[in-house]
Amino acid sequence: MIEKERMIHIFKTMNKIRKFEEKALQLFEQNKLRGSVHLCIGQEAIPATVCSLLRDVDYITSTHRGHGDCIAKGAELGRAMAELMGKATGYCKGRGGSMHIADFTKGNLGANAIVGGGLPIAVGGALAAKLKGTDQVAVAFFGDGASNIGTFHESLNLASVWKLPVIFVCVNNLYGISCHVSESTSVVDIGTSRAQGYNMPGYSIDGNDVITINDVMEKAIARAKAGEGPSLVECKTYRWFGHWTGDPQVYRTRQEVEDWKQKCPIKRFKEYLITNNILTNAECVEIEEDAFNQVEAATKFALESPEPDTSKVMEDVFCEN
Amino acid sequence: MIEKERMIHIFKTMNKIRKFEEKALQLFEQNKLRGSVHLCIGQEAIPATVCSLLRDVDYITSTHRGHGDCIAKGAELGRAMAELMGKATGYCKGRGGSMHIADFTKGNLGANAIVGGGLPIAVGGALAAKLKGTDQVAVAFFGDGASNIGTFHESLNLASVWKLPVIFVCVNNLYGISCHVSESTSVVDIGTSRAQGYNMPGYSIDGNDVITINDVMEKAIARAKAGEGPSLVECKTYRWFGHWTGDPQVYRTRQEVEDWKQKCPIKRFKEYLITNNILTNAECVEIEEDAFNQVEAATKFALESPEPDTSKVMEDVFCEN
Amino acid sequence: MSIKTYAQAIRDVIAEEMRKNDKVFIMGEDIAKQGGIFGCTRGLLDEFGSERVRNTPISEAGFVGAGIGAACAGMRPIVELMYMDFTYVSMDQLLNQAAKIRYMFGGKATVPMVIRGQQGIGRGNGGQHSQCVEQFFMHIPGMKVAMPSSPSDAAGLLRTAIRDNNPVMFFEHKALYATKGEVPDDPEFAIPFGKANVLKEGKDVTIIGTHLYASKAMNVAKTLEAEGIDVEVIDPRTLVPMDTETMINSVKKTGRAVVVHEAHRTGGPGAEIASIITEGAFKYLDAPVIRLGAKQCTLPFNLGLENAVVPQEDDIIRAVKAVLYQ
Amino acid sequence: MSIKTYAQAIRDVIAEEMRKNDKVFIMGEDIAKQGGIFGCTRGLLDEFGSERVRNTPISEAGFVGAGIGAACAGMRPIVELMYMDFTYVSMDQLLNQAAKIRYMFGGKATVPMVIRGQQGIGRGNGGQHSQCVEQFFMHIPGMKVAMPSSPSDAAGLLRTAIRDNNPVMFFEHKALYATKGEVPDDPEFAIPFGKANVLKEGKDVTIIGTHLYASKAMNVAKTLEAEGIDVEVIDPRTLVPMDTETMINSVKKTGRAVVVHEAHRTGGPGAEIASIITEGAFKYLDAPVIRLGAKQCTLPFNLGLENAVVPQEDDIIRAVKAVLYQ
Ligand SMILES: Cc1ncc(C[n+]2csc(CCOP(=O)(O)OP(=O)(O)O)c2C)c(N)n1
Ligand SMILES: Cc1ncc(C[n+]2csc(CCOP(=O)(O)OP(=O)(O)O)c2C)c(N)n1
Ligand SMILES: [Mg+2]
Ligand SMILES: [Mg+2]
Repeated sequence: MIEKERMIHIFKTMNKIRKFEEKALQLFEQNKLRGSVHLCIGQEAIPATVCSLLRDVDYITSTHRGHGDCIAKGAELGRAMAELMGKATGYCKGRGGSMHIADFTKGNLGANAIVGGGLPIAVGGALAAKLKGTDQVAVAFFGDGASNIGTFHESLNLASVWKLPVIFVCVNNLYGISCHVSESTSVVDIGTSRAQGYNMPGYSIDGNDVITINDVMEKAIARAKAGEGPSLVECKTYRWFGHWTGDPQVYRTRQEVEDWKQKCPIKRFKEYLITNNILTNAECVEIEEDAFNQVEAATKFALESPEPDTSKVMEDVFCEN
Repeated sequence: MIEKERMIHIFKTMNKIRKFEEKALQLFEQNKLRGSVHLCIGQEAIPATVCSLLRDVDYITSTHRGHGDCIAKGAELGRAMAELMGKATGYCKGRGGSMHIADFTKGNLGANAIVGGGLPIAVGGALAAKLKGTDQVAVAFFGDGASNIGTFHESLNLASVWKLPVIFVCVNNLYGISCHVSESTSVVDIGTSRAQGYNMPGYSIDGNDVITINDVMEKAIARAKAGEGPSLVECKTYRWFGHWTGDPQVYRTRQEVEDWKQKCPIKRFKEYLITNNILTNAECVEIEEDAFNQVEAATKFALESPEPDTSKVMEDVFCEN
Repeated sequence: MSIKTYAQAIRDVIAEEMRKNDKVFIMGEDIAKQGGIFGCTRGLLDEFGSERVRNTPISEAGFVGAGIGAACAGMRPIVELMYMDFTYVSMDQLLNQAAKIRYMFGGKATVPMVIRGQQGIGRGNGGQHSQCVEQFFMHIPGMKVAMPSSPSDAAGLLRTAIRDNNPVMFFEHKALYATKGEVPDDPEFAIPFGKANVLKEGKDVTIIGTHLYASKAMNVAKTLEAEGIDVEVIDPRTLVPMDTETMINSVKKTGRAVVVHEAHRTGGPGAEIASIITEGAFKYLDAPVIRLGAKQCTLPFNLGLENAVVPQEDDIIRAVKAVLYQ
Repeated sequence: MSIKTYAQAIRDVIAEEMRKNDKVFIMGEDIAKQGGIFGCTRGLLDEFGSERVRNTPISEAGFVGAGIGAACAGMRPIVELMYMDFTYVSMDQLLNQAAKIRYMFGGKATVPMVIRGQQGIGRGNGGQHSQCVEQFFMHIPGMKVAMPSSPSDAAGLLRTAIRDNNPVMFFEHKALYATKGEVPDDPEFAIPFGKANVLKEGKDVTIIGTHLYASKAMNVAKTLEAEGIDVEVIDPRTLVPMDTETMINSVKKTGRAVVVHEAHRTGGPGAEIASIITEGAFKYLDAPVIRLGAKQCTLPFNLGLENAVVPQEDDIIRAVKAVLYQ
């Protein structure tokens, strides 16, 4: 069950992510961003809902498509946008870019440009929690494509035999770049089918529905905190834009994209909030506008931020002890 | 169903493996072998039965515990023993040793000292068969411990989405070195449980019973040849000796070992053969003696073989085109 | 001769070799309908179909291994790694399997396989998508290593790679894909491995540059010509086998050398090349060989930082002057 | 001082550090009841229990990654790789994750983790279980690299490694485990990283030897003493950071150097060290530095072949004479 407060928080987060991504796309098209920018528009319900259940002490690991995860886990929009621009004020001082935002103070152990690279690290976060005897949990976000790489298997098995407090959240947006999940993945329901190989609960759910995600995640987190071990939660969703900005998208039809846009998770949750008298339409619009304004301010901060000092490029390779 | 001929062949193979392994142990204890020697005594039913269903054109990949697999796939005992001794006449000219016997002419794509290393290679053999349009099949042998490494997952998924003619044979002997399968592996029945993550048939069967192994393998091979894709076959068995010669075996009781010795696959199959009037006791004894003699001859050959010529140590790194 | 980009040159050779030899096939991520994210397999799916142009799941160890197995079983796979950084997730299959099979199994097996893909900086891909990793394959024996620096070299070396019966690591560079150049139309055009390309003869100093740095070395040579410095420029083309003779003889003539690459400087290919030159031409050397390579930090995302980490033409000029006037 | 084997020295330091700091824990294959297949964790399970002494499934990428995550989350994991050859199955977690996290994420994160395990020849383990792989971690920045050559160094360097806030690759050598030597009893005994060990002073020639080759260099020095050749022997102890100063100064004095290691010669640590010496002491060098390392073939199983592939003491002696009399 989601308390009203948290519902509103989730809705705010979804809007922040959406506006952030829209801005990132615009900046990329204006040549103000370089590199690979992977947008998660259409998938916002997942990070927003999952992270609404986490505290700063809980861990996440994220992916190349990680803006939503890091915003949901509490990143400041300005420093995140600055990182996308490679500015000195960015989370990584401009060294990481879009694919590498981390903020350990908020429990974000980092986005990862290596598909599957983050799963074992999340397992390690959960292992630390177990060793320290805390009630921290860890969440590994990853894609449908990532469910086929070795670290997926090793991480789920390890977490299961060690009964670690980690939840594996598979964001199944039907594609890994151009490759449809049916071409790459031997099962239709990654969550329910693959969990059986690891003796853990598995779920394959609608990833555009905040309520469903929340219900399942509450169970998974309770299980983790009770010391019963990990869960695998597959959230089915869709990315509206190309794999990255500039993707010709030869692998799918416009119609398919349009159909999924009808299932917009934000619109859907907004309707839910209004129908259930949690927010009025006006309040929703205000939240949307506020999100837009926050992103505008963040962008201004980022644009005005200095470039990193090249003379410091060799700093931080090692830390002094 | 096993034809009489093949039954006898399987029994002969099991005995050859047993005698070969007993000899290898003895030679190791006499310091005539060095390196890591991993015996498969107690597990003979699996390679003998599986390979009795394969032709020379069919492929296998094997493991560090690979003597049984290579003998069952048609290796000459003399050249195999010579390789264990590092002799010039060995399968690898003494460069490979116990863990690296291969014979492409017999479809043996090689033993592998890297746990899980052989699975993708077997998948590749099956891929070649598919591309060439032949009815060849490939078998990957691997252990329970290996079922937890990334290449297991990647190989099964790949073979499944590509519907490749490969059978994954998991030799579950309850331990990976000192680590009991329950400590390393999140499921009890690797075959039936893990197959569900790959949309392929999975079996967890008695690996000490020739008849059961044969029945399941016949199905799996038929499926492979019909273009329907891979299967996962877990054969439960036990290794009687330590992980390697010299293993103190602190991780298990004598009683456990004794109990499993009662389930000796050779004794069991011998009883079956006699009960079903396929062979007389005298004929069985003759086969056992013949196996012994073959191994003795092989050992003599190996002992009398020359050491490799050190001046040729740089040959064969690359082939001339 | 046709004018082609580096990417087109690669594409065309793959297509030609696939036409000629039905044992050749290609697999990798997004190489089918998408034609590869850098376009190196564009159109191949239509011509050759989905059996011979195979999209793989994201499982590099699995499909590199499948390439090895297929090669052992008589095929000639070309395996595309989208970024050569992904060698790290498939390193065991590359260095413990592909590289060792022939030798370790006694010299009978052949593994005719090409692993190709791009590496390097230039697109703001950050630390995990910008590395140059050829050194690993120089150091551990068993694979050949090709480093084409132009469209023509890409074509000629790739044809040799596909026809080679050994596993070949074929390194493309992301910043070269769009460069154009003349490529011979001869469908048998092949450049032998182990023969360096002397891009320019000169008598004062030798610059050895790989990949991107072959053309940068040429630029530097042109700049220095104006100052009266006569530079010899050598592109080794393949690092395994390596044409040590051409490099040593060049330095015997010039007495001075600069080696430059994009891989990290410490323990990089330059250390090997500098050592070979020093061993082979010690008495002729008027100054120690200078090595240039990326600084010992992870490659950063920001463009300015990226440029600060890898050698620039100015750095090469400074190095040349240092070996000349010290 | 106590007499200990190299393996005992390692075991004792792990135990002592685990006693002192409850953030330190250890995981790896067969390290619990079995005590590690080389005995380096014997008894730890009994003393520290199965939470802090964890047997892992066979999934190196998974548990190396779990070490990284635990380190990011405030623990100080020691991860045992049974054979350092298994870095190949965990290379991405090592080089793309552990090595890059601190720098790439902007310098705030720390990854205090030790990856330890043994490498090298000597037990007939064949090509996939005998490799020396330190070069990879020298070349790609972000991890420190320790190479203890004696029980005392094992103890002193391991304590430094465990207390270091950076990821450390700690290379043991299988052929050293049984060697005995004096180890200080001081529970704070630690050897700083980046300071080479001058094992013997000499004026005629410098031998730089790592791991097994530190003691082999000492043997050679003794042999040559009888012939009136005064050898200086240096063990770099750590390759990252590397004490270039001590090596360069030594060669400025002797004018001649031989570098020897077990890793493959081509592109090996010796290429880097030889280059550093040549750059730093060029004018003092009377002969080019000679590098010795394993030949460029997979390490063979047969003992005679194994010995033919890696440098023998005779090879070192020949190299010394070559640098002296050429
Ligand atoms: C090990 C590895 N292989 C390949 C890639 C290239 N790559 C980047 S994203 C991607 C697709 C990932 O698909 P999925 O996991 O479904 O995530 P999505 O992009 O759909 O969010 C690929 C193949 C990579 N980054 N890492
Ligand atoms: C990648 C890798 N990790 C660890 C090892 C060390 N090792 C060799 S055999 C073995 C146990 C294998 O267990 P299993 O797969 O069950 O095979 P079994 O020995 O029981 O036949 C281990 C851990 C290895 N060779 N390769
Ligand atoms: Mg996806
Ligand atoms: Mg086992």
